[in-house]
Amino acid sequence: MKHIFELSVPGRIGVDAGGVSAGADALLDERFRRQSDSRLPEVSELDVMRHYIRLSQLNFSVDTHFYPLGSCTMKYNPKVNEAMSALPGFADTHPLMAYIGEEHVQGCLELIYNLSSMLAEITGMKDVTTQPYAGAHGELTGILLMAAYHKSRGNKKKFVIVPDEAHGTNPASAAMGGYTVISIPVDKEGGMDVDLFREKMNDEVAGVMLTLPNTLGLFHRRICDIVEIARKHDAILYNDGANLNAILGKVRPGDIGFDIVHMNLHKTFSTPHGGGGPGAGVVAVSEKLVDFLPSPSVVKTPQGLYKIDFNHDKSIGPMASFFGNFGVLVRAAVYIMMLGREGLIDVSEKAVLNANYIRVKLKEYYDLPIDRTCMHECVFSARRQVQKNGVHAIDIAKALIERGFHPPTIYFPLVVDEAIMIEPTETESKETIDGFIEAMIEIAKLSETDPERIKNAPNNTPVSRPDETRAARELKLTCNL
Amino acid sequence: MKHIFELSVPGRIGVDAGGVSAGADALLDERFRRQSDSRLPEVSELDVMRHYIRLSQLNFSVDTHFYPLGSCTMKYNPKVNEAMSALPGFADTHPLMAYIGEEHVQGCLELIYNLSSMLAEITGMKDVTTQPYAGAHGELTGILLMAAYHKSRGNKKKFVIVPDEAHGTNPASAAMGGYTVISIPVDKEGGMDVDLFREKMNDEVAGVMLTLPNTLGLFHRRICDIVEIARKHDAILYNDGANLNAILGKVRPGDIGFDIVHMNLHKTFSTPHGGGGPGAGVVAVSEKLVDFLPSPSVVKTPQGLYKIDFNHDKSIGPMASFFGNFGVLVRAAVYIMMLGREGLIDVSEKAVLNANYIRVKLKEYYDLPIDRTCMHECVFSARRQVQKNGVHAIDIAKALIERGFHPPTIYFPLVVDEAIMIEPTETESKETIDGFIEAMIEIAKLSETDPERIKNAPNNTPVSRPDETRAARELKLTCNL
Amino acid sequence: MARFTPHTDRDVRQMLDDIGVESVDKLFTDIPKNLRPESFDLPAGKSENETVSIFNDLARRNRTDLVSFLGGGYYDHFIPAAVDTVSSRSEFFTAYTPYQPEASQGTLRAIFEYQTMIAGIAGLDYANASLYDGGTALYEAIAMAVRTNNRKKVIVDAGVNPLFKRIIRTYVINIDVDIIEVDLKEIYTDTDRLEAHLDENTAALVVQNPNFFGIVNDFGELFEKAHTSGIVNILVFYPISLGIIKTPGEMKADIAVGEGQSLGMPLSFGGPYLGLMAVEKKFVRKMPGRIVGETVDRDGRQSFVLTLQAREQHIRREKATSNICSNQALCALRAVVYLSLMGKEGFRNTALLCLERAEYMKAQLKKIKGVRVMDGQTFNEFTAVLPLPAGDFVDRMFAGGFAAGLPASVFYKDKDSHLIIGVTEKRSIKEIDDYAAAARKVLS
Amino acid sequence: MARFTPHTDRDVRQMLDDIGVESVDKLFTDIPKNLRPESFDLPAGKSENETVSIFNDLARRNRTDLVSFLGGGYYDHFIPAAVDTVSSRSEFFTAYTPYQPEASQGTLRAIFEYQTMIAGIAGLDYANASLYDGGTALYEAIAMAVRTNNRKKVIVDAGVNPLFKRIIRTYVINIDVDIIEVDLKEIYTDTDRLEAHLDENTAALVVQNPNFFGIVNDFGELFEKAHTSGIVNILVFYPISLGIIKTPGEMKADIAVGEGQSLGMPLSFGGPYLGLMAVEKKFVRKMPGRIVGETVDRDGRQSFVLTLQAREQHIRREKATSNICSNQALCALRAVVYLSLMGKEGFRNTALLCLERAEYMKAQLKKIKGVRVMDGQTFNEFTAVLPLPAGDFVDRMFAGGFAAGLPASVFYKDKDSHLIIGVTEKRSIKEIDDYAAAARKVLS
Ligand SMILES: Cc1ncc(COP(=O)(O)O)c(C=O)c1O
Ligand SMILES: Cc1ncc(COP(=O)(O)O)c(C=O)c1O
Repeated sequence: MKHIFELSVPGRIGVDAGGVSAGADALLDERFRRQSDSRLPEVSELDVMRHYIRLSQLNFSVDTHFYPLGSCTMKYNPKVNEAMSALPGFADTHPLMAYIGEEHVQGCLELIYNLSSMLAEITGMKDVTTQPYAGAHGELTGILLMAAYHKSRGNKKKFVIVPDEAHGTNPASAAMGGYTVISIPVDKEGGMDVDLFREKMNDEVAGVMLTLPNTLGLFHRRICDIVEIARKHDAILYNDGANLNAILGKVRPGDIGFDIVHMNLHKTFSTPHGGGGPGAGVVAVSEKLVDFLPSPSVVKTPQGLYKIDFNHDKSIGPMASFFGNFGVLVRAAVYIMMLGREGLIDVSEKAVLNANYIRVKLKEYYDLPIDRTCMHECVFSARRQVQKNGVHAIDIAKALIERGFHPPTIYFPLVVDEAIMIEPTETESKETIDGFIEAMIEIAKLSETDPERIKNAPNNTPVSRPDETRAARELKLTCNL
Repeated sequence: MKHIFELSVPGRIGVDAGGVSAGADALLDERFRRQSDSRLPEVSELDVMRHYIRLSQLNFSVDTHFYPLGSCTMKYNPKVNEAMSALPGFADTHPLMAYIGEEHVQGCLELIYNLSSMLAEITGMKDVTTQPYAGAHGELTGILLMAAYHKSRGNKKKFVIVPDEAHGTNPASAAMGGYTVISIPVDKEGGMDVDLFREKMNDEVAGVMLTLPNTLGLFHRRICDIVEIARKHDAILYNDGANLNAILGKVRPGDIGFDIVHMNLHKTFSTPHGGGGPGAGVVAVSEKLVDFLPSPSVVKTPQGLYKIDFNHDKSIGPMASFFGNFGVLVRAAVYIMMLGREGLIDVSEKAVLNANYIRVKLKEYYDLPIDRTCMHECVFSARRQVQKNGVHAIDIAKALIERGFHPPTIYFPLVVDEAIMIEPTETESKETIDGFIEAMIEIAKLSETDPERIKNAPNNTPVSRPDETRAARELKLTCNL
Repeated sequence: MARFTPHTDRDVRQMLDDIGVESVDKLFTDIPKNLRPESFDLPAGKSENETVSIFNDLARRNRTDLVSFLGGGYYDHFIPAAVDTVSSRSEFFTAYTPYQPEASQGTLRAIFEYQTMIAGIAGLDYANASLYDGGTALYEAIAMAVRTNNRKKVIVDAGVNPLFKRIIRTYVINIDVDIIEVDLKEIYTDTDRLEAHLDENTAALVVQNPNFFGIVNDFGELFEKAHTSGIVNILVFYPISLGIIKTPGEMKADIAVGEGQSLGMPLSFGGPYLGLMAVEKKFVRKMPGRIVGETVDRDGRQSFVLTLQAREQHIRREKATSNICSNQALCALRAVVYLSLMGKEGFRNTALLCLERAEYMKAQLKKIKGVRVMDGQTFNEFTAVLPLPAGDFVDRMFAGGFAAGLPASVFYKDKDSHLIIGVTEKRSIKEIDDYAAAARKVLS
Repeated sequence: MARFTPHTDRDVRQMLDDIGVESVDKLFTDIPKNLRPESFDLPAGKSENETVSIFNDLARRNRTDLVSFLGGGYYDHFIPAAVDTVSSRSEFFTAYTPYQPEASQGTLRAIFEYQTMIAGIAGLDYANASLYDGGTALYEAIAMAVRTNNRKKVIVDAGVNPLFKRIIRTYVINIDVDIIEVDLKEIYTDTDRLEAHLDENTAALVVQNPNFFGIVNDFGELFEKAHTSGIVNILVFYPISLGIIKTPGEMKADIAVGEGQSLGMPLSFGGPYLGLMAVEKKFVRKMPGRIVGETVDRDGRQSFVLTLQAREQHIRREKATSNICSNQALCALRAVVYLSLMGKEGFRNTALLCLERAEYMKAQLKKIKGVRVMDGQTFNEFTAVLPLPAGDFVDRMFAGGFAAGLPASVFYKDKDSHLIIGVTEKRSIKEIDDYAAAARKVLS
């Protein structure tokens, strides 16, 4: 298949930008002019359509395939979300209008305000910032909030504790925010080892980042002990809420005692993942951190007017240019509005039911390192297949692709070797899940009877087993022009 | 692959229609109630999306494949057409508003009015009706206009003359309109035989339906003689303008002397074909037929107000519920506005250039029954391949599918046996056309060296050579429920 | 100026050289010089950017702020966003008639499902896919009847949509078929009078349910009588009503036709809409339009193809069952997606909501002095008699932001004070209350 | 209430039985009873129909009738309809990060082309795909510089977008990097003063072109000087301007970052936008974010994969070049489609039109007594000094239907009468004339 550049023909026009007056370029002083070629293709609108529409057909996606990618909550994205975020009143509004004429953008401001309060209620927190663009961005926001909090109390702390099952963004965010990471292993229960935690804990610890339920899909039974220990040392409790989908209406980070939680709206609240983003990593905080939240924030005046407010002298400052990925916020607000209280609870119940159904049905075929009731996802290991037949998690993933399923997340969490992390989400039907289970069982059996079949999968895809080492070694990052 | 009904599970909900009060059905008298099951599927929104999106991927389309389907003008449809027709001001407007509050729908009425005048200018005609929903509907409109015209002059004529190269809708429309069809063969020049035409012509002939350029892609060199002969007998000259794409700005039906012309907006003016429709078959007429046009029509008052007008006592009456496929009219208006005068001329020039390029490049490989400069399409015959290797037009079509090209129209026009009717349209690039030519040549060669390969094509499609006789004999027209 | 011809000057030169023609003009020499256009006076081309602003302005000249109670056979029903997602798939909307099954199984399968669903909601055996709109579908049904029993007289109830009645009258101006319209009793379909008109020369009986004034009927008995004299019974239906109302099949209609706009089509000022037709088994080979059938391919795989093409114009020419070629396929696709999303329950509940809201509106209006709501079973549209000309009332309600309904006088000259009010599931209780309040003001 | 869980009661019962759990509640027993929510007070669910009307009302509470001359780094540029057609393809927008190349060649190839185009317009070697927005991209660039030369001082021109400057100040509150801001000469970037600040302890020099007041500069010489003391040159660019303006590459910038919103993203009240980053070869392995590379598969077929993942958080954890995971991939897709549609000529012409229209606006304003248009080369945004506070002027222009521009005082307290006016190719001559007329009225 050709690149768009290979379709290029000198002089061919796509979209006509409009009639430029002769000699318009004279309006730009010689010395400021671009000399080099922009290296853009010259193709027709039809060329562009055919090219990218055909490219799209090379993808697996939620709308075309079951996509149980663990930790990513690849649920169905209601199409009305898209329609609402595209309304001219939202899509065509300039963000600086909030700075120069808030009365003309009351709709946008009210939406942010209302979504914020709903998310505060969902998490049991005091206040919210919609600025973070994604989960990791929310984590960094949280880390900086910790720093500001401790600074305000005259403490400069050094460490942030992160259990080793945590997502890579947790330690990365802590480091980016200026802290040294102390990592704590999980115990055989699959949660952070509480005794080790108590040992490592000290007054230099600024905060603890806990994923709840964690990346093994488990709810920490001793969460209350952890909270208590952290409190003793005035360590901020940070909840990575990427897995909130499992506990909506069942338990709230705020009620547990967390001070900060980030949500991945693109996961829990069904905004499309877009091939890698955009997301939204809204952060909610408890009373004691409210003053430090990023500015500006959206407030409501007694007269019922919505406006932006910069008057937090303690604020860490802006984390984003404006209010975050507003278009994503609209989608999440539509989703929450449609489902409402009962609908959100139903989401968690069905997500957890689906995950446990898979867990139980597959555990005789794949090792289940921690055999406990799981929450929204279950994590298997291909250990058995590796030892007996040299079939690895990646081979199982490729065999699933061959059978028309997007693979689960593999090799994460790192604490499980040969991890196969399956998150079905609540929007998948029993029929779909049964089909997936069947495929997984068939693969497990073939791994024994005919392992080569699995190691050579997939055979029905545009490419198979690209050489990643070569890609990193020879580093070809742009098309030949 | 399953049908949507096979995905159905009792009690499963797709879109929630909204909360119905208990006992609402009591508002409908027992005896008027539906007793039988609606036999609709019970599926989730996700089921519906996956099902139909996957179905879509089984199609060839202009946006994914070269689609040189003769006589159908499968040109690229600019995406802005879609965006404009979806504007709430157009999409959400109730047509009866024109009857009860025209001042509130001036935008719609002005659009119809302006499009009508542009189409009148393009065809060189006096006035236009946008009511016909498609070409054939425009033909019937034209036939009824003929009838009304002759009736108004106290003549009840019996016949309509149609050359045998004409599209099937022509005789069908004439018959549906109450006339007996006289069909005239084409001469070796590929146009209606003028001498035979003169013979058959008499005062009982209500009209003559000519396709120009005709379905062989040829412009009738003696068109003026035909006009003159028809005039002598007060026969109405009808132009099937489905092929208008070839002659925009080059010649106008009105200037030639036609009294009626229908246009296929979905062809010439780039509105999407939708898998079989909707189209729009706008009809334009000369002075002497204006009074008979369908009612209502859109008029402009001296005050510049647009309104609908019923005051044609001579009108044949409405052909459609309102003003035709308005959404299609919007698309065509956008297209004409973007291209303008020069752009439309450019369309015809490039359409004709592309067609002749294919004609010349392929004529040594396939019989070209009439070897003349063609207009927007060229018609080959598979005669040679049939005689020498038993490879038929349909086999060539299937071999093209195997190679990623939608086939040309085959077995039409009927006057060419084993016809292969190729209309590339102007929106296709030389590169694409060269690729098609290559494929056609390869197929011609394979027909000699390895005819079975061609007769067994396609081998890379979801189905291959379905049994059509069985379909018609056993007649299964609904899914098993 | 926007341009969709990819040809560079070099391309043109090279193509001309390859085919040995010196200029593009030479390709048009078959067109006599004297026939070259006297004028071709069109505006200059514009960029997409400029064009968009022109059409935005035009669209803004239509009011989009009106709360609408305007029906008349075309309704402001809710359309799930997912319908657009599917119908805007390039592979669907830029394909054409599925002549080549190998390259069209997507469209063919969708249409096959559509045929199944339309037959299902109508309670009949088969459906075609598709016809232009409700009115032209009615004519096609009449033509089928005439072809069936070779009679010329067609009895049409005056309660059939006047827009449809006008179309069929246009269609018959040059063929010998007599349309005989049977009067209503005020706004009620008069089955006795209809029955009185039926005889051995009657080709077809045409009635609509609910009728244009919203009155719901059961035509079961009437149809039974008609059958005894070999008459073809044609019922004009409103698909949404079939969620709860007795079906054409249950009434023993032979042919059911309807306007499919309400199954996922925006009002779009009159089109594209969708002509629905469902028939009793024995009429299937007489149906006009596309029909998709199931078969197997050379390897025994389940396959779908256009079938019974021998009925159609491209084979039969003047002897075809109809001249229809391009139809409303994309609208049929929208309908099948709409019906799939609604499903059994959504389809029924939508109908119940319409009924419920309409009855609520009746209740509010009855409280207003001078307003008389006509009796009789209705579905989501009903008739009210006002103390002033309905047209004046509508004009004054516009000011309050309402499209208040359809004055019957638009089509029935004698019914000056009758207003036909349509209420869909999209109208909230609050909107109905506001309407009533505004009406009270206008009428006081 | 809308529901996207397909489970029927029967399904639930059967699944529970299969796994031997008696109730769904039992699946949540790990959650201590005492932690069950004190409250979960949310509105009741609504149907899609009801929800749509709520959000339509909300959207209507934003003015869409304003003719906008508001810029400030975010512009109302034209977006071809075809961009939406591609980005709304389900296969693109409901997929996630292309971890599995066999199931993601569509996204991978599109991103690869995106990298090529961004490098191309910036005149640099490589680009990543993608960062959150312009401001966060700037911080990532600074972090790269600091990692490269292990210095702490960052010199930032006051002419850099204040929104960006605020973000980087937030990012460094807990790490030891000093941001030193160098004042402007009124609205002009003062290269001499910048140069004076450069020394052996300087990690990076950050300038923007055009600067926030619209002034175009050539930083070639300054960058050359900076290089001599091992400083990393970071240029903040405006992608549309590169259609005609000297590129970061031509000025020898090491890292170029910019806000990609203008490449096909709607303004959407602040996002989703697109953080652009292009770098000179030697910085490639220090780049944050996704990078797609070309390779071959086991059968030698050209293939595309995420590469250099060893830089990223999911492998490197606390040692990663950045914490970024989800990014703005769909926006990058929109950008690559936008740039493909524009092509060489459209890209250049869009820039020329912007320049032309802005100069036309200048000419009109110069005719108005009391208005002083600041000198200096600009692109599509410029600064005018008004005889009254710019904020008051803007307020009064709203009444006339214009978003008149950005009062500099919003970000530069001392510049009370400076108005920053942005003009894109979407603004017609007529709109500009109307603006001038309205301004004349306001100022008289
Ligand atoms: C548990 C967990 N935490 C954090 C993140 C980071 O979120 P984002 O990708 O939105 O930055 C993810 C996303 O994959 C995650 O799964
Ligand atoms: C020459 C010609 N005439 C008439 C028609 C009928 O047009 P429509 O399909 O819009 O009814 C066609 C369409 O295929 C055609 O090609």
